[in-house]
Amino acid sequence: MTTNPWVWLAAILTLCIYTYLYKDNPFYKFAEHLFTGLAVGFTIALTWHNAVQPLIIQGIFRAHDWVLLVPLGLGLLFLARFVPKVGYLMLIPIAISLGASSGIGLPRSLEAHIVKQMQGTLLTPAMLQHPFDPYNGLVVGLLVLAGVVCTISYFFFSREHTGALRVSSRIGIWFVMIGFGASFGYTVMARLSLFISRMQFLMTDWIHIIK
Amino acid sequence: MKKNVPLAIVLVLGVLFAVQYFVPSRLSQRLYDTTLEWDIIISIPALAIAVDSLVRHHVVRIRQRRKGWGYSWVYLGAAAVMTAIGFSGGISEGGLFMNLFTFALAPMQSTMFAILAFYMTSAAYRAFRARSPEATVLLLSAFVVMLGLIPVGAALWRGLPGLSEWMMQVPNMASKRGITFGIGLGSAATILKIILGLERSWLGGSE
Amino acid sequence: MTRATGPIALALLLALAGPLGAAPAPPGDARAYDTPDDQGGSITVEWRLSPDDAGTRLAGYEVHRAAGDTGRFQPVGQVPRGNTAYNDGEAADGIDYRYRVAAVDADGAASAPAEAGPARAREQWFKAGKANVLVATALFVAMVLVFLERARRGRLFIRRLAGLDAVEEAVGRATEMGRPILYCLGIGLLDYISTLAALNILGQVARKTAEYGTPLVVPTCEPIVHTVAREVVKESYAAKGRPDLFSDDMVYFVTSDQMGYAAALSGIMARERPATNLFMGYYAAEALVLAESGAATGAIQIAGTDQITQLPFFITACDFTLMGEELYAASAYLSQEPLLVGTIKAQDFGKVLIILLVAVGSLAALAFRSDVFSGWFGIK
Amino acid sequence: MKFLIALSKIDRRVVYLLLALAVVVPMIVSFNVRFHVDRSTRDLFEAVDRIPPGGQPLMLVFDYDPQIMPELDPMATAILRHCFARGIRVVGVTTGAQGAALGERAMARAAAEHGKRIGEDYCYFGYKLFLSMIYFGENARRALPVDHYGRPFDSLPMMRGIRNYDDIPLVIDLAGSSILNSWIVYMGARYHVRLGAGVTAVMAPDFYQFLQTGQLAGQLSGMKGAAEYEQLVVERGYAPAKGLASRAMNAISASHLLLIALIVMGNVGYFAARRAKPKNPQGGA
Repeated sequence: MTTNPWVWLAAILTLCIYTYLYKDNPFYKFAEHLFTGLAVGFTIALTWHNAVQPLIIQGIFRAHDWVLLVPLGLGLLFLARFVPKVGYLMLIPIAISLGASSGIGLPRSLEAHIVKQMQGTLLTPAMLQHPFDPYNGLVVGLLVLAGVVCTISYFFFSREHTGALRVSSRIGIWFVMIGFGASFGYTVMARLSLFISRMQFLMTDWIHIIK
Repeated sequence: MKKNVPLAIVLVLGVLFAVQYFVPSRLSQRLYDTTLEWDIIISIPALAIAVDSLVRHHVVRIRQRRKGWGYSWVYLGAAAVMTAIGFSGGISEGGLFMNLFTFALAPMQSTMFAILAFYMTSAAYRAFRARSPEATVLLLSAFVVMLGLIPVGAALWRGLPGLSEWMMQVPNMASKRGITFGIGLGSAATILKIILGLERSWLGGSE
Repeated sequence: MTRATGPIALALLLALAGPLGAAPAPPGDARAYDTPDDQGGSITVEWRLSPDDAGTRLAGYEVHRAAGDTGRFQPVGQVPRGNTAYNDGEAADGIDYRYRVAAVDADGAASAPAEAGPARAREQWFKAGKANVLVATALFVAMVLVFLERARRGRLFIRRLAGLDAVEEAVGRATEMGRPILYCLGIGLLDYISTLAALNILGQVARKTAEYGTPLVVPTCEPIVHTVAREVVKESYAAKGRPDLFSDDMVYFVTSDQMGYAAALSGIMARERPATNLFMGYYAAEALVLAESGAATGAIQIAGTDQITQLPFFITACDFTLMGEELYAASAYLSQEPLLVGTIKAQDFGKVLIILLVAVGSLAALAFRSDVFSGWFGIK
Repeated sequence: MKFLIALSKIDRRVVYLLLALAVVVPMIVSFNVRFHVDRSTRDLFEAVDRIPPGGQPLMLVFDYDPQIMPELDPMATAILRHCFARGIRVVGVTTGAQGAALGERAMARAAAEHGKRIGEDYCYFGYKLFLSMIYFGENARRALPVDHYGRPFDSLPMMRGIRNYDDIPLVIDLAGSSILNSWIVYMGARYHVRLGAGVTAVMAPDFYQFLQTGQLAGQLSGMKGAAEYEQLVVERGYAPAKGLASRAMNAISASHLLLIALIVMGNVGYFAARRAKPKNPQGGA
């Protein structure tokens, strides 16, 4: 067993978290509150060192970049929340942030989610050369196209799912389920690797069972 | 009235930045860069509201001696100690702050992450039942992919690893794309509603 | 014998001539032009590879620049072999520059230069490469506006979403059991669309809990989202005439650490035993931690997210899942604002348009054997 | 019938216990399961094995961070054991700041096992910018002026005569991100570097195309790839026993099989319960 107290701390906390799998208990409660508390402290300290120090203290007070007082002032309006009568003022910084990100997001969302995806779905003349290629052939291209169209039809809200829409949305949800099942199965390995590495930590760094 | 000013701000900034995307000029680029920097500064004070909320929540628990109030001390103590060390001792590698991160915070983060291995097992065991055609498709597809990823699968049938990969690349991609189209249209519509002032959840009330 | 020695000797001579000092072959077809879609200050120079590029002898290409007709050529930059372009980011706008590109070998010997220019850097006011996105955006905005106008005039039909009944049922169940409802907004920022949709649904759920007096717990993970969520719940209770039932303790900030938040919620679910868990918004890997901890307590669980990677886990571990667009639609539907239904109609119209365009584009591409269509959708 | 129905109602804690056993037991008790070795793994092994001992070094790039270390660290160890046992020299480097400590640990551990000396049998340059590694193609000495411990390039005996990538018979990038793409584009295409790769299982499909085109000499995919490589190292007599990757892979196989068995059992129980139902309609829901 190791004599490094830090490794002991890490090992004990790891075990405390795992006890939750049996049931909620004082060890877990302790670890959970320690965890969230440390995380909050970590966020505050990092915000101080990575944002307040360089941007506000360095920028405004050392480099005299007075323009930065504007966003600082706007940000301070958040504190209006503590003054009942002017509490609504905190909507102003929220509006600035939200307005800018909405404008930034509109064309980008259409580009990433629509235009680029359309390009990926289109059949291309190159597919004719190897029609039966399992990844780039025409048959697969048609299959993907059908899958995409049926999946879209599942999300069609303007009509009840009856008639042709019933059939296509049904096929669509089958595609969705194949996709979800495959993703689930594929992720198992990654999560297991994480658990194995925790076990490796316990068994090598802490109690030295395996080398 | 109190809500008209924020609504106007959203409208103006929303239109401005949607247009900015198509304008590569110097002024436009500067506007974009400045906004990103300002946004960081603007959001800093919001942390104070969050801290106020968590302190209040736990102080109330301790005052009223609610069940498990002792743990509120653990929470507040850990937050206070970590903050104090971060402010006074610095955050450089090898210091107390980083040691607390590396040997207390990080192991708990990765343990929580790794607990997912258990949850995937219990969720799969409980939910992967052939109750309906859809559920059967879901379970079969997960089954094939899992089998294809381990050596036993390849031993059973040599084509299995290839099939499981094909399922990830072809049908999985097709369904994701279909969902993505919907997300693209839906999010663009929502953004437009925000800019036009029709979507007001962020104002606190729907009025 | 003798006839064969001639060509061999010649070949040997040619092979030796290269390494032994002769300058490398020059690059070909150099041209210089204003870098498109930028803020000015940059000229792009292009050329064809020197014939010597394929070997290992060449080091790279050196680019020289001269201002105006009479300026002297100065080196501006170099790129390793295999490259056919150089971006001169030091060009001043509005000045004519001429360029020379030479291949340089490992010993520093340079080829004869290929000349290009004159070219002039300019600031652009429109990104030509994004014309397709502009068309898509304009089209979409127009569609939404048209359908909003139609919604204003009369009722438009939208089918009932299965998920909505599930939400209402779940609220009712918690009320019957006298146990709290846990509402989780995810780990996203306020400007994520899924977070906004989640806040919208939270407002409706809070109205119901205010009406029935059901306890509501909203632990939050992001400071600004926390601030707004608190106002949303407070106003919902006020709107239902029950401000007395609202307490500051309903909406509280836990931590912005992803897994810390998951750990805390696992604890809350085990201790407060909510009858109903609602997970709406943006989620990453913690999705399954939340959903499985909740499932262990026997709660009814409804999830909604636009994160496709997490949908498989919500689908397996929750009783009902709003997938992607359904989350947005649910939030619009629940708010019962007739105008919002108009945008859903516009989205549906967009879907039909997408299907048509893809079909027509694919057919045309196959019929004319041309990449023009996919090319137009493609963005560099 | 009751037994079958019980199969669908196993307590979640029993499920958790079974999973914990399926992972921990194969890690402590080493089962010698023979894996089917993928061609991409074999190709990489052969590419390393062809490097003449005691001559030009192999370059191993530790482009990974602690989060994906569980999959990539065993690959590094297996490759290093192979090289050191065969007498192939190794140059270690990383283009990610977080990889520096991980690479150092992996190299020092493997070197200590085989009694290899730094500077003569292996070198470690630690964290270098990706740009420096491009520049290595022009001038190795100036791209890597000092090693991780501050020793100048020229004072390292094994680096003498290394001018650029022409003197490196094989570069293996162990990567968890798209940085491998950059290696293929820059080093592969521009300097004609012979490139091999080790990637996480999730990323592996993205790189199969490069194997087909020959831009990658071979590739290890996830824990499975590492375990296969270990097996080849043992089969060729370079090491007496398999290492961590094989144990981890056994654990992964065992837990996948457990999951598959649980799903089957759940369904058997579910159908048994459905059959039993019509016979006693009074029985609960």
